[in-house]
Amino acid sequence: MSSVAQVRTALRTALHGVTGSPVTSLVAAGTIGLCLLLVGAFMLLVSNMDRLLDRFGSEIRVSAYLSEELDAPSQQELVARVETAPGVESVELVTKEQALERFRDAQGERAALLDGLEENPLPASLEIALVPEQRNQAGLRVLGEALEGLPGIAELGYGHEWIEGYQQAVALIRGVAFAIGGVLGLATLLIVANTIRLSIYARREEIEIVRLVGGSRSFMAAPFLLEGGAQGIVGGGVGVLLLYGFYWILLPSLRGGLELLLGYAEPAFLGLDESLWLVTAGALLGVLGSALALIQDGDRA
Amino acid sequence: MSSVAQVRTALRTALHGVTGSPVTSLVAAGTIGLCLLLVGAFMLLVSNMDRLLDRFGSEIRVSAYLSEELDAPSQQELVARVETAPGVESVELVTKEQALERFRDAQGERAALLDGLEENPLPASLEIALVPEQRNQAGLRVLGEALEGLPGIAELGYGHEWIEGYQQAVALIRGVAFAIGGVLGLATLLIVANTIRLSIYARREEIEIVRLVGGSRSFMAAPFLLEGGAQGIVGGGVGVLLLYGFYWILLPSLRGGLELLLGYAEPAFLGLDESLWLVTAGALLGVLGSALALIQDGDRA
Amino acid sequence: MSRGEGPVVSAGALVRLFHVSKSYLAGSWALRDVSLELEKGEFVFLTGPSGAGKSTLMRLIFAGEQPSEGQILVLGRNVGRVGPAGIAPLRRRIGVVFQDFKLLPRRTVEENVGIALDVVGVAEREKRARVFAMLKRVGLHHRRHHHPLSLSGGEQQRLAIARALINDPEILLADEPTGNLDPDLTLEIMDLIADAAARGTAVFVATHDHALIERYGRRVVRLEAGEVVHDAPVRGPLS
Amino acid sequence: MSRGEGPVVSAGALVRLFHVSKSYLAGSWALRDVSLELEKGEFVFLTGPSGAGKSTLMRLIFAGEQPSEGQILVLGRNVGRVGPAGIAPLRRRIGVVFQDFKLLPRRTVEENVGIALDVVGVAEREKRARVFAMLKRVGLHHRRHHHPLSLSGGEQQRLAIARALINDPEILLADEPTGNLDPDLTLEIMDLIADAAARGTAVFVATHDHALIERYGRRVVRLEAGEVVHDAPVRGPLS
Ligand SMILES: Nc1ncnc2c1ncn2[C@@H]1O[C@H](COP(=O)(O)OP(=O)(O)OP(=O)(O)O)[C@@H](O)[C@H]1O
Ligand SMILES: Nc1ncnc2c1ncn2[C@@H]1O[C@H](COP(=O)(O)OP(=O)(O)OP(=O)(O)O)[C@@H](O)[C@H]1O
Ligand SMILES: [Mg+2]
Ligand SMILES: [Mg+2]
Repeated sequence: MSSVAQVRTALRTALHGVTGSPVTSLVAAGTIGLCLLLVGAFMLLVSNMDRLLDRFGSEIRVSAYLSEELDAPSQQELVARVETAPGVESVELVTKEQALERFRDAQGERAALLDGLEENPLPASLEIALVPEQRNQAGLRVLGEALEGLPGIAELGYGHEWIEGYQQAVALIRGVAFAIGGVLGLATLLIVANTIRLSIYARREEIEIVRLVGGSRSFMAAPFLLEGGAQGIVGGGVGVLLLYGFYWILLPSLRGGLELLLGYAEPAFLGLDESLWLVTAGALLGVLGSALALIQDGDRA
Repeated sequence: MSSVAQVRTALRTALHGVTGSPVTSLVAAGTIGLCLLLVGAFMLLVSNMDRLLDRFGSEIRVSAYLSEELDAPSQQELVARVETAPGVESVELVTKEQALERFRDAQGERAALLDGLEENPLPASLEIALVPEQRNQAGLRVLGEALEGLPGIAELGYGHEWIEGYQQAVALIRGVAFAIGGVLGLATLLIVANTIRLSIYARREEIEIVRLVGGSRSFMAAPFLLEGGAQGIVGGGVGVLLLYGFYWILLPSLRGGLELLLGYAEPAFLGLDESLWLVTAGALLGVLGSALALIQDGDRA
Repeated sequence: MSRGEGPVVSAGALVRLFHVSKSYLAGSWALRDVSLELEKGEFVFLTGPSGAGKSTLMRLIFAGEQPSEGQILVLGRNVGRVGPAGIAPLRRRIGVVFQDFKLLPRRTVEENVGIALDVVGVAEREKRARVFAMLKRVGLHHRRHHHPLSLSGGEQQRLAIARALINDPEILLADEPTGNLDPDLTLEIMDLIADAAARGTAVFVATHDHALIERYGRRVVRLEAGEVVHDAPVRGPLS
Repeated sequence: MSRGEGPVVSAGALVRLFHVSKSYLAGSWALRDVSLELEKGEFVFLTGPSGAGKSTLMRLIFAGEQPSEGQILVLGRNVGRVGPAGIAPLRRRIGVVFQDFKLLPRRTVEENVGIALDVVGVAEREKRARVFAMLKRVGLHHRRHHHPLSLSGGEQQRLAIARALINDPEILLADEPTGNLDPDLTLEIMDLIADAAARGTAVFVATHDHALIERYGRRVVRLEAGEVVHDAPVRGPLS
């Protein structure tokens, strides 16, 4: 039997499976779709949380306090040199006056306290932002070593606690996401396998008959695998579309809340690649689920 | 037919359904279990987040700055009066010295700035904590009105921004939880209904035969409803147990992360009532799913 | 084949078809203008070539299908009008041996027979005794704990007959009930059916077995392409 | 009933059972020490009371069951040793009419017959022509786009026969193939089967219909309680 003919027969049989028992096929595709909707919603949440963390992380800065004697041109020169240091994203010069102004602003209603000062005790500083990959203890150490030898830098302010908290927050959130994602993924796999198993179980008689008239194992299995794959693709597509629907419905209120809370609101939907990934996952789930079901139940048929 | 006999027959038939097609029954129960595991994991997350928010909320305080002329006994008297004001949970007196000390601590490495001060410009104050229900704008207003007329209070510091941010965070988190919970609940309902529908579909021949020998609609349906309920209870129980298992496996790392990040780590599992609620939800899902499937497919049998 | 143009009610008629037609597919008739009566205790053979409409006629009587035209009265009810809720009580008074048996594959032999008593609510103890007695009569009592799929074709057929008879139905519809039985068993089973008729059950047996028809010599209704081409009364007053 | 104690290979024997026993349930035998041969072009009736083991014998030949004892050679292969992968190729050379038809309920009449050609990979166009010709021979060509459940009992049986014959099998096992057919159709179908035998197919027909056996006058194997009690050759050299 030519393989082209084999594929054609399998395709035709798979089509019959779908049209012959639409309930079963739709139910299986629907279940895959719902599961992938959940997985997708979770991915969406995690990816947006990640972007949020990234934004928070961009506020991690190292302060390099400058010696009092450094004049303005030397300060500018220093900025240029620090900008080329490893892991540095941007450098901002904060003069003595700007430093006092900021401090005053931060005190709010207690700013009057500072009126008693005779002179400005705050030093000028460089606010150094790190590239995202370096926003951790190791990155700080590397930067510290690079700045060590530079003349005109009196002291480095690392904001250790802040960066430690940030790192831990990232680790915790990623950990929880990983755990929940694992449970969700496993549950999805099992639910889909179960559903397809039931749908194959509903057609066990058919399988038995095909075997009785001399259909080989692959002849019997191929249409189910194809059908599973098709259900998975349809389910995945439906899941992505549903997710998109929910996203657009919920977006306005979400955006409002985020803006008020964080002064920042650019929630983003999954990218094209992630959406395709979901559909592919659906297809794989469908094929795998069918294969599992056939292996488990086929032995008895 | 006596109703006792009817129930006995239905029970026996339901048992046959389970023992006669264990694959179908186990698969349905397993799917319900997995779905409720997801719902339960979500409930767990939300309830712990709620407790966390509550703890943050307990740090919402109103500062009542006292006039300079108030002496210590009058201050104590004022504390006693404020403690009886509506919505007040606790009152703490902060003297001028304590206030300066706290301010100095908060400045960290810049504390030296304050050495230039001749006298302590900070007033004594009462730090007033609100009961949880009153930790919002309305509660603040009520408290403000109550403190208005009291002699010795110079000014109230509400910390508006903080409480507004808190309120918005609570609203946002609850909103997102509500949205995700809604999607998850709907998906669960549909998945379970689908699964049971498939399992009933696999036995449509049986249903048809029972109808042909004169079984009434209720005679035919009762065992399926019972079976659905039983599957739901088993599934719900399995879901809660799995959730508990995952919880205990993940607890240590979760606790460590929370402690480092928030200085606070008392994650709690669902209470007995919530666990029972999940099992009951499973039973309801099972019965409802069966009923739905019977209504949809029964018309054709 | 009627006594006048309108439906005349004869006291003992348990089944009355009045100008009944049935079409499954537009343009072709499975049954065409069939009128007949079946009285209490009457034993009628239904014969005719494959596809003549014998099973269709039976399906109409137990309301497994609705007629396209005409009226059907069964046990005094118009089956076209009883509605879904009325069908079950009607079926409990009719025993049916289906051509393809329609056994419950996941229940035991005993339970397959018992289900016909379950639906009317017979108590457990009485049910067990009656089921055992009936299984003994068809020679399956030693297989009562097995499943239908482990029975031979003839054994399955006898099981189907046992289920149809267990409830002393007022009407018995047996569709090719001996097609899988050897001649000796055929006679035993037919005697069982004849017994039921003697106790007052109206019996309708579809069969291709001419030897059987000759041996019993009852009324024979012959269908061809959906039409009654022959209705020879041996007992009973019908045309 | 053998020619000596050991299995003697006769050139044309397509099926050889050698002291075969089958027990489904401990303590009872569905078949007991059965030895027989079926040669190319031979036409054998298998008869015996309900539950005698006729269907079991057929199931053993197409490897639907494994024997409890003894050896079975089919088309030169020992069916006990071909393993799961070897069964399918063997079955493609055997046509089987199952007692309960085993039709695919969700495929059309045409597709139900075509599946036997699909499994061997016949091209679409040739398949269509062959299926149509075969359906015409059993009188079902006008129903080819319908589903089996909308066929009458006899029509379903003819469909099962068409599927068994479409592939010009080397062995044909027909289990009660005319139980639902009227006498005229029975003869037509039996002629079809006899034709196959004339073209070289070894045919095994289980039946209760003595008239049929007498009319065709071929070799008859009679089973009772799992044992061969009679094996009368009319043609062919056995016993
Ligand atoms: N559900 C259906 N849909 C379409 N056609 C049907 C359906 N059921 C029966 N028919 C057709 O109606 C005609 C009569 O069928 P019926 O089953 O009544 O015949 P029968 O006399 O019982 O035949 P047999 O002796 O072969 O069982 C047949 O041509 C059959 O194909
Ligand atoms: N799967 C099985 N499990 C247990 N017992 C079985 C099984 N299949 C058949 N039997 C028993 O084996 C015996 C022979 O069955 P078989 O089907 O071969 O009989 P048969 O000669 O074909 O009868 P019939 O004419 O009634 O079809 C019967 O008693 C039957 O109940
Ligand atoms: Mg019929
Ligand atoms: Mg048999």
